[in-house]
Amino acid sequence: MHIAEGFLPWQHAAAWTAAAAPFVAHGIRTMTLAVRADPDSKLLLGASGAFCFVLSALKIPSITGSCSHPTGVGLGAVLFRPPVMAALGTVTLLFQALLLAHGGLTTLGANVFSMAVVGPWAAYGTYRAVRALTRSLPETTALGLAVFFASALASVSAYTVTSLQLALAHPDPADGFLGAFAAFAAVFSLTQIPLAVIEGLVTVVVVRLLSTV
Amino acid sequence: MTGAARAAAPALAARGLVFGYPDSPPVFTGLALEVPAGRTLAVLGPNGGGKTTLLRLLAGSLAPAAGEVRVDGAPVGRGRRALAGLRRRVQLVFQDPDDQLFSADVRQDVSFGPLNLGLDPAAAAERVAWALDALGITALADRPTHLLSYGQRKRVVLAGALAMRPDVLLLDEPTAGLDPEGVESLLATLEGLRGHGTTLVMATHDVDLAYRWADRVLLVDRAVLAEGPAREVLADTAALAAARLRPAWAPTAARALREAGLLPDGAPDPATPEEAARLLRP
Amino acid sequence: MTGAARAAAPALAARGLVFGYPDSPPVFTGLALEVPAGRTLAVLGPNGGGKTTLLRLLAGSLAPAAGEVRVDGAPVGRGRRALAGLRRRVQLVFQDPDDQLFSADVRQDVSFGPLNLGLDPAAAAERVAWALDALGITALADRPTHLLSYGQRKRVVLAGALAMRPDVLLLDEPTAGLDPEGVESLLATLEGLRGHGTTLVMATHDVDLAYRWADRVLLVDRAVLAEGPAREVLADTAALAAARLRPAWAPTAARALREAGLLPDGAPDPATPEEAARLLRP
Amino acid sequence: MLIDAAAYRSPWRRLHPAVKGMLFGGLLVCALALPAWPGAPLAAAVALGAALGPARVAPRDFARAARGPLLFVLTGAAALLVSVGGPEGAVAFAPDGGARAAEVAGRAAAAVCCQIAFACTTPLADVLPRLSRAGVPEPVVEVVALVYRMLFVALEGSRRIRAAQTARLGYNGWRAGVRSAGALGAALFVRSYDRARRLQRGLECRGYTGALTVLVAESPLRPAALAAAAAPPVLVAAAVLGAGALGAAP
Repeated sequence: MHIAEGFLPWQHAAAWTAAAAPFVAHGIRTMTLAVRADPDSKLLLGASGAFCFVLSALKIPSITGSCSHPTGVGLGAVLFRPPVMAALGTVTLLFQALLLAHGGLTTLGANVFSMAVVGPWAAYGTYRAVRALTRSLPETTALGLAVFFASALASVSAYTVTSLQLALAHPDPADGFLGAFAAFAAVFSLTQIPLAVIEGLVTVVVVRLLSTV
Repeated sequence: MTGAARAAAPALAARGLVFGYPDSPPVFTGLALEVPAGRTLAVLGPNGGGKTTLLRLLAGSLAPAAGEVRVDGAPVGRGRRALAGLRRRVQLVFQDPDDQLFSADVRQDVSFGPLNLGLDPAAAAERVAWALDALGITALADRPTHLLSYGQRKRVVLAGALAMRPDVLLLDEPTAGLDPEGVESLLATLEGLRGHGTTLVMATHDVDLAYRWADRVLLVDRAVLAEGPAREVLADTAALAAARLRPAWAPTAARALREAGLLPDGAPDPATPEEAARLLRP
Repeated sequence: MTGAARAAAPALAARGLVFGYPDSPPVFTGLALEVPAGRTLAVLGPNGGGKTTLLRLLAGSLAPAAGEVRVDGAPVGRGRRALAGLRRRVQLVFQDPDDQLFSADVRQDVSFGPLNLGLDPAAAAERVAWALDALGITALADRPTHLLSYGQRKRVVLAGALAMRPDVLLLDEPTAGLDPEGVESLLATLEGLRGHGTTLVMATHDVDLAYRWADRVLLVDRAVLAEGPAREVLADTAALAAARLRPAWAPTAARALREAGLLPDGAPDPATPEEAARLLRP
Repeated sequence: MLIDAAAYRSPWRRLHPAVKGMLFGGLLVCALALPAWPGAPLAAAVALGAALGPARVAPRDFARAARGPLLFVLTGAAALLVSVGGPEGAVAFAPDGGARAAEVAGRAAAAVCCQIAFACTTPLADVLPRLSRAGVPEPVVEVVALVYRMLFVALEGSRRIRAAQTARLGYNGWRAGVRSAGALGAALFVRSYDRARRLQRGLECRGYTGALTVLVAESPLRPAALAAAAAPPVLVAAAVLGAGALGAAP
């Protein structure tokens, strides 16, 4: 879920850009160092970025029968690690804004924060935690559970952050931030929670297939 | 549908097909065609002339802006159920095998369609075994798909389509990238399918191949330029030129030999260079 | 190197090439070949016979386990500088254009090679303009790569190689996926290059194309099966069969016509079906 | 890729990206920073007029590009209409919610128009090589440019795989859909890596040793053009602020 251009007051847009900046700068530094150390990794990073973009443009089935798009954040974080995802996710979001008008340019910082910073870290943390908790289970089950929760929670946490950003920007005049957050969360959770579950299932299929190759 | 009605109606037909991609001139503005059941049709034309588009329209993979596709005489709707029904009957094999292999091993990949048909695992396994056998690749069943050669991948993809037991098989440039040996073995497989009554449609720009293989030929360049028995249409140099194709060796040789009195009137045309050369020997 | 020495040594030669991919049987165990300067060579063979591997060895894109490649008589080393020197002289165009196009627009992409040669921007721009003109795609210069058709992308890749002004151009299946019109226009372009003295090598499995285009032919199936003038090698049915290829129409027709006394002994073989048919007319 | 295709077709493609950035970026600032009424509709009208007029973006393309973000704007603004857990009950219409929703929606819709007008006239191929001049590290610029080229190849591949899966009833039902989408994701990942390896091989033959240097067509940035592009936003700002001052005067 991308915040459209102009939906955040400029002060908020600037603040979220500042909040995302250190993570993106760190990601870009990681990427630059990797490319300097091995120039050939450029092509792999390019392919990975293209993969992230196309992944987020995939249509996945949804309960209502219509189709929706996954965030791809969970899979990306598991495959590429959060710091690289901060950079690749920013590139993906920039291209989505300029090629598809999904998300805006002034709101890029806010979208990066939810989908390229919080989402990947949530996915990565969940993945590590579930792996630690399921050490006694058979490998395929443990991996499946970890990947499912990582990608579903990444999707849920990204939308929660988005709701939070919207609530902070447009607090309810009667009961302030909390009321607005409840309103935004209610509107978007109806569509996002089932989607997160489906994205989790699809990601499990992807990782299962990749681990057999 | 009863057997009698089925024999009467063409296996596949289209009427008044209109189609265009966004941001480009229309590809077809009222295309019509008919493929009789159990026959082979070659769709010939230049790149960008709409061969692939036509196959995708016939397979329901693209929706025409106007016009309709009929299978066994019954129009195909655009609803989910109608399309699912169409896909049980008509299967399209794309040019690049890598676009159609997405499972880890050959058996899994071929079983994809049958399982989606709702078959139980035993029935699906039977279909897979049959399709692998029909293509002579039973030995590949447990091989990972990414370790196969190009020719092998083409056969696995064909097996995947066959496992759906379609009445009509549409093949987009099936010989592209195959070496002569691969082409021969593909043609032998298609001959076997035809023996089982499958209607076959092939898009190609190889005029000699079409001449050798097809009962009927459709020349397409953003419209149907000619349609008829292969030997007639492919001997028509003007029609070929209109479709930006070059005359093939086989029909040219046959006509020249006939004019020179070396090929009796009723005799079949020579299909290979050796056959033609034999006719020249005193 | 002086002009005289250059004329004497073959433009490209290989001796005792040994090569294998990991985890599979060796592809070549001592392959040798020579391409005279300014001539055209067709490398023919079945899929998996090593055509692409051979071109990549010649272009320095693969390192042989043993043996050496010589350009104008001088052996090519494996160091960075040696390879850079080789790439000024020998350019390889891959079959799939998407393997070599990386830039957003055509002009940018074609300028990549000249800039790698160390040319300054003005000289590079001149090379780009010349290469685009040689391929008749000046009008595409500002078009984005991703909006080009397959045939257009093939030309852009060729322009990218030409802009390096190579002495030797290696082409892997350059006609694959092109329609007859595209093939004709490619052959016309190659004819122009040949007129400028470029040595051309093409891998293909189209025997008729090789017959029409090449001065010399190399039949390869994990070893050199035959090598010599195109008209001789391609008329040798046994050698073709050994390379798992089928006799082509043109040489078969020529031989049959000659045997029937319809083609004078010194006369050139007919290259197209129309030319052969004309000879049959009384 | 509707927006991308429109950008290459627009006669404004030849203008320096900074000129278009000045015009539409300036209008975007107007939409966000000026009083929403009449700032937002005025900025939107000027952006739309420029895009559909001299830049000749097809109105149908513009509308299709704007559909998605405008849907988000409307849904998001709808949430401002209600108040949750207030004294009026669990869910109730917020007092003056209509005015707030209209203001937010108006600003955002105008901003979306400015963004799409820029995107529909400025191909990314013209912007990306200039990023290094804007201070982005060279390796990152090269990776971003590669992403741009490779995403079209990957997108085309994903379309074809999906069509092949659909032909074999891969999206017939929910379970099959999840399985097929997963298989598609995995196939795309494998292909992306394969693509990178093959491109590396192909570029090495063209003399690649680590730098993806290309010639970028020079289009000089004329100060006059930049000044002309700055005029509409300045005029919009002056008109809105001037009208505000007049309205405030007794």
